[in-house]
Amino acid sequence: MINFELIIGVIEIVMIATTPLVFASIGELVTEKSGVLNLGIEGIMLVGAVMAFITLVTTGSYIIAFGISLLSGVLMSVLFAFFVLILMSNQIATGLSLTIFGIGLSSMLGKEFIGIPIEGLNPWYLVILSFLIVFLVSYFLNKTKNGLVLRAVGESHTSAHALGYNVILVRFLSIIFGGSMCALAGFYISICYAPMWQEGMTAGRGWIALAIVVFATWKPRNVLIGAYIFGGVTIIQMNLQAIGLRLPAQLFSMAPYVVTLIVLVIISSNQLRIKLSAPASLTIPFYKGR
Amino acid sequence: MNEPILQFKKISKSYGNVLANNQISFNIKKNSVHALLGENGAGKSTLVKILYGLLQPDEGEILFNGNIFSTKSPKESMAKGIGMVFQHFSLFESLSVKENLILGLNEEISYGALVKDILAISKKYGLELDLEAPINSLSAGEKQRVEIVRVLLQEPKVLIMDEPTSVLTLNETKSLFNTLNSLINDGTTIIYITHKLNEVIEFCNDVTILRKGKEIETSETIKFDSDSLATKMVGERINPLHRNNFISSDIIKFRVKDLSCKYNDPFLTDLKSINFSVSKGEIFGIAGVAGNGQTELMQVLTGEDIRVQSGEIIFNQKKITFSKPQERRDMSIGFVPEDRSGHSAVPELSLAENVLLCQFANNKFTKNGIINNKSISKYANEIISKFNVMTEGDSSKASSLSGGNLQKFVIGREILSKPELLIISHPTWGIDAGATQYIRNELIKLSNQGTSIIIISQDLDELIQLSNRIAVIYNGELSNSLETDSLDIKKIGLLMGGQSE
Amino acid sequence: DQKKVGFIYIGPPGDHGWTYMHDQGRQYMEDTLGDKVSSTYIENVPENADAVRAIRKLAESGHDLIFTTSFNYMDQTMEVAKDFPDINFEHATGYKRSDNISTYSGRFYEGRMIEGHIAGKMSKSNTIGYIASFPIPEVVRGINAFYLAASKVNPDIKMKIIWVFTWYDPGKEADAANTLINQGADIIVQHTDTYAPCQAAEKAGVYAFGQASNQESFCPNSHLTAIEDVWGPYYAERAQAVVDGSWSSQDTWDGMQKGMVVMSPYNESLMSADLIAEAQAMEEGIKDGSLHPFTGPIYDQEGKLVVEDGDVASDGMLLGMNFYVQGIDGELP
Amino acid sequence: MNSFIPRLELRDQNSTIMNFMSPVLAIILTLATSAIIFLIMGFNPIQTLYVFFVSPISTLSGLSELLVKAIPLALIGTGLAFCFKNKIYNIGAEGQLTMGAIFGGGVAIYFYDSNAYWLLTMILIAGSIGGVLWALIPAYLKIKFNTNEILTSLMLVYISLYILDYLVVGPWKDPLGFSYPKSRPFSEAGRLPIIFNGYRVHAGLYVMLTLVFLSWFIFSKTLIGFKLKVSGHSSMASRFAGFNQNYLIYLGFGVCGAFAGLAGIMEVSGPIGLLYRDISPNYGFTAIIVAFMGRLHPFGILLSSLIIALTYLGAEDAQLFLQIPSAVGFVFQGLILFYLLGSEILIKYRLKFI
Ligand SMILES: Nc1ncnc2c1ncn2[C@@H]1O[C@H](COP(=O)(O)OP(=O)(O)OP(=O)(O)O)[C@@H](O)[C@H]1O
Ligand SMILES: Nc1ncnc2c1ncn2[C@@H]1O[C@H](COP(=O)(O)OP(=O)(O)OP(=O)(O)O)[C@@H](O)[C@H]1O
Ligand SMILES: [Mg+2]
Ligand SMILES: [Mg+2]
Repeated sequence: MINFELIIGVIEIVMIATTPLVFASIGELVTEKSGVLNLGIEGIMLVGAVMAFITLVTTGSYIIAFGISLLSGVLMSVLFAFFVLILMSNQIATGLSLTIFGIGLSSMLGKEFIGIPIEGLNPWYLVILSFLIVFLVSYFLNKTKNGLVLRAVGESHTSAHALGYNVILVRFLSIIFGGSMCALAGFYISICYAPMWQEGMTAGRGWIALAIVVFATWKPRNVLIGAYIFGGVTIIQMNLQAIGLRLPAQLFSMAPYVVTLIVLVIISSNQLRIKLSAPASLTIPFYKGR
Repeated sequence: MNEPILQFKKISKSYGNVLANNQISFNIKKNSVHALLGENGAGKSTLVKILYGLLQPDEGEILFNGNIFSTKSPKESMAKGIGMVFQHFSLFESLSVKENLILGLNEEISYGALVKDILAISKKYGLELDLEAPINSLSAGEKQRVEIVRVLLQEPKVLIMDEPTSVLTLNETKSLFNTLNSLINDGTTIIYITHKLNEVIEFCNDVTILRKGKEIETSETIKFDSDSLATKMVGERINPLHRNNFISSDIIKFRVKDLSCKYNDPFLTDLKSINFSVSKGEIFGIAGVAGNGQTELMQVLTGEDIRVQSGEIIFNQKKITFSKPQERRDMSIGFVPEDRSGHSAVPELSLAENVLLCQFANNKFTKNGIINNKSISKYANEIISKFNVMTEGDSSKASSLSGGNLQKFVIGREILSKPELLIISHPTWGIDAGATQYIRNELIKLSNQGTSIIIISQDLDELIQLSNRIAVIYNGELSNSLETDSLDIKKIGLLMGGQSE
Repeated sequence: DQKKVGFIYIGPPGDHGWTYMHDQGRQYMEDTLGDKVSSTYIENVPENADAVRAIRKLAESGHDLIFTTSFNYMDQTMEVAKDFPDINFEHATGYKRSDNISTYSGRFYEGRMIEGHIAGKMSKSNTIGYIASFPIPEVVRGINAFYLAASKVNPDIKMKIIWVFTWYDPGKEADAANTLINQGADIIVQHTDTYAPCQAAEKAGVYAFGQASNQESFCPNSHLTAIEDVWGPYYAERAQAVVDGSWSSQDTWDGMQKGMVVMSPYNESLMSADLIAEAQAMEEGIKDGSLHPFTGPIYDQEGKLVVEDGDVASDGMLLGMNFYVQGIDGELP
Repeated sequence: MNSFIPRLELRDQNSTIMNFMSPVLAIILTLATSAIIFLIMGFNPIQTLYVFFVSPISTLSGLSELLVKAIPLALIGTGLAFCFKNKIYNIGAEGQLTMGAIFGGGVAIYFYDSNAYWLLTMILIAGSIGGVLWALIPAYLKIKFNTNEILTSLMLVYISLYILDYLVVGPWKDPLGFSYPKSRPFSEAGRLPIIFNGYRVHAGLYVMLTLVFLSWFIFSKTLIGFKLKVSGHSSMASRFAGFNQNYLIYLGFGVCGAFAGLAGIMEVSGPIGLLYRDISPNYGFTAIIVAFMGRLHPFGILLSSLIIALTYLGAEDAQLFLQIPSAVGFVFQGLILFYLLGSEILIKYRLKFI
């Protein structure tokens, strides 16, 4: 029953299903590393998805769709950044509001584009890109000066400011990077994964990305592990169902969440480790005059 | 050597309606150590922050080597040769020493080159560092070393040091001075901010005295002695201090017996079989170099952290080893931990609300869990008036007070309740001479009324001035106590250095 | 005077699935009745206390006939209808009625029978992948009807069923389709709302059936046919009844005979002419009553006879169907 | 980047004027922006704004609907304040709500044929207990293992939804319900009574108002409220004062869980009357925004819950009367939230134009 081809097939499906999670969580990781928690992932993903779709339908160009989708992610994150960095509004509430706004905006924009058939883009380009980005982010954060500055800003914005680093700018850029990655996840979903536009089609993947970042203890390479566990559990349970194994369905559906919960407990019990990996100034606003 | 490297010309800066710097003008000579002396809030930090580019002046200009020097950011200043070591460390706790150093550099530098530079600096100035250690595993002195190396890597022409010794131990202070001396030999100019008069006299060439935002005088330090400097600084003479009239009695109020605590934490010092006792009306001093278990001891004594392995704490013949802070307060024990911002007081809350942090049995601040706002406000106002706290009123936020005034408030809060025992850590840490003297007088008054006091402090002068007996803590062990009257300073020094008899 | 007809939608009218078809029905009604009616709708109404508010809002703003188009609006419809005895309500797929509430639904399982027949004939791997949403009678009925027909023409047929526990998650639906295909399914059947599964089938080069509406444009090379929910004539009829003043509470469960369930055009480039003819013949049989998807003997998984030989399943049994018929692997969640 | 933006300067004391003025400003800005958007979309802005803001509450029934929607939001928002004031970011109120519905609903289903006068009380108590128990899980994990409560509480939301799903599909399925995933209807004695006949606003309003008022009292007048505030500002100070940190965390989560659980069971035993999958339109998440918009002050929360509720109602009216798609309602809601959150800055800071 278990044969090589089948396993390869499962792995392929897992990779295709997991890639949007990788994009969204690597973006969120960078944002969080700079000390900002963005709960608007879902909203940005949706806007990224719809803009990609609209552009593809109107121009027929994947490249332009890709660019416009990224741009829409940038714009959404600039909005978020303006509120949390300049107006210092609460990050949790602002992020949730951004999600609501994104849900509304994407359905408004996409109204006329539901049910238009398109030629999907081969997902493997982006699957590869997702690995590339994770390794680049990992390299950037751990091996470059700017990456160090980003981590320093997330660790202590006051110290970073005192050393002459532009905290707001660093956070601004990190939020934008996070936003673009979310938009990219959206692009992937509406152009590669399930080539179509449907309202709310990201179906909660943004929230899972949030869990993955913690699961990964804010380490880029662990994002891959976390994302693949999340993506994997769903696909594996589908495979078991299809084989005809009797499964308590709800139990299986909640399994990834329970797993994250357990992983969270395990990694957090090592206090030193969480201390050294969690950005110390996460969600704390920075005011220059202080 | 006499030409000025820096000239401040009528620098003014205000925060809202507070004039922090008022037309300040003076020169700093090249290759000198120039002291900035002044009470809390005199405007010292503001002035150097302007020089360092963190703040922009409202008026005036600065000349650097005769040219107009204007800077928009610390980065720019650093590039132009101004370096600064902050009063409060600006290090990144979870990052390694190496990463912290890289962050201090303007330009990209290869790791190899960096290590070479660091080694060169370490060797030259006696500043040794473990590059891979995370900052949160370092002592205060080591952290400051990182700060200094970080600035030195930029080869500054002018080095600003804002109250560098306030967190250092004696030894660390000594080695800092050695470092600074070799920097002077290499042609650096140092701006040195402090409250400590002896440091000014022993170490600085020139001094500028600031008072309430104004420059009072700039001249060579040889012209001053401690008394005259203090007079200039506060504008009035400080009364010499008399110790309390404690006469050794047998009424033991408080006793710590064989107290040991084990933490299994690399960042904490285990306490090893600590013994001491305090009589009624006595002031007992605990001296020692920072990081030898003072914080841990304080936490056990206050009940904030009661991970006691063995031994006991007895107050009025009752075991309180595992009592909670509130239970101890109910027995009339008061505490003042060393950190006033965020520990003994909440900066964001009003003074009246801060009163509520410490409820003693006789306070009646609450009834059935409901707060009596009148009584806390009354109590706050009483502290403000009795302890000369400079503030707009009991509804001001604690953060709006200067360090010294907040310390007066925090100590007044305990004293006013007339505790039978007061445990106080670093009562005058980082505050100006006037407030220091005031607080010390209040402590003596309190002990004269029969309160026993335990003072944990790194300031040996302070302990000698106040305590009846002194013991030294070293690596979690407490020495036998010594009568202050017949004190052998050398012996204390040896004990603090870990050399027991 | 013009009658106002209101609709409550569970999703957006553009979803090309369930809500889309109701909205098509609404437009058909408007087109057919012209000036006699006007219509409005509220979309994306969640199936909770909010639904009551939305339905009430329609009632209070002068609507004469209100269609609530999702099962879980049932109690909410009851609640509002009680307070507005002069307004007529129509609740889709439910079973609670009153003087001013009718219920209506389609016998979509009739279409599943035809799909099952086609699949049984066309599958080469003898493996069918079935993507199911939630284990409710409607879905279970479809699975059983499909399997009975498929196994009848192909006793070796195997069904692999994945319950995705969502009506609507294109990504997950595509994953399920790909998983089934990977496990050897060469025909994908779906009982979820988006056309992601049929797109996945198209990409993998296997066959698929559309859902709720004709989805051929999204997967021209794999779309065999689809079961279409056609509400228009029913909506027009009921609205006309209100105009005439002849509306009364009733229970409607119509199928192919009344045109409420319609098969999309069979894909001639994929299916043989014979097979298409067979399917069309089955449609005729269903319409004239000679063919019933649940004709005995039918056994459940334990081997218990649930429909006697020669009998057809009662509507009561169909409405509450909560078992797999014999031959289906796996257990109903 | 900062040069074209006015500079912000910290105020010494929070501005009391701005406390009132900033929401007003936010609303004016929202009105202005949305008027422009509507104009662009081709709608008459005045009429549209009227439909969004006035027409939904121009009738008694509209007002009643506003309250029905605001009850759970205000209740959960207030509960969340017990966590947020202590800087404990419980974002899992939705799960606590669900558990409340499950526990309370369980009692109601067990006594489905009872008409005992105590039934409703039992149901409400069971609901709050369910919420409390669910909320204590992240509290326990945080205290015991130092686990980030933002994530644990969020994970627990999904888990609770699947539990509810399991119950209504399985053991609690209505035996007379044709296998549909929903429970038996609660008995009359298990339903929250309606306050005015013909309107949906139910006795939960009294519960909510009482608890909001009580919370205000706790926050502003009692030692417990003070402890939460101190703890939120500085855990060191809280330890110095002898406040038990862990107790405060449990308390915050417990109260929030109780309030959310109560909101859940009141929703179920009030307007809904039985258990099934989608009992809440994300009240637990929306209440987070409500709590912050209300500046964690119970009365502020009450007010912001009404504003948010109004945006839902307005969005429906706009669909109905102007055929504006529901998405526009969401966009609009997002705008209001942004403006309200953004304008808060004027309380702590003053704008300085340079
Ligand atoms: N961020 C600020 N906002 C408003 N006023 C300030 C601020 N910082 C300083 N001030 C005011 O400026 C004056 C000078 O402050 P500064 O920090 O320069 O004093 P200092 O001499 O360094 O005091 P200390 O010895 O306590 O460090 C103070 O009286 C204070 O009122
Ligand atoms: N945000 C602020 N608003 C108003 N005044 C301030 C503010 N921050 C600081 N100050 C004032 O600045 C002065 C010095 O501030 P600083 O923070 O250097 O004091 P400190 O370091 O606590 O005092 P010390 O030097 O005794 O440790 C104080 O007098 C204080 O009143
Ligand atoms: Mg100072
Ligand atoms: Mg200073």
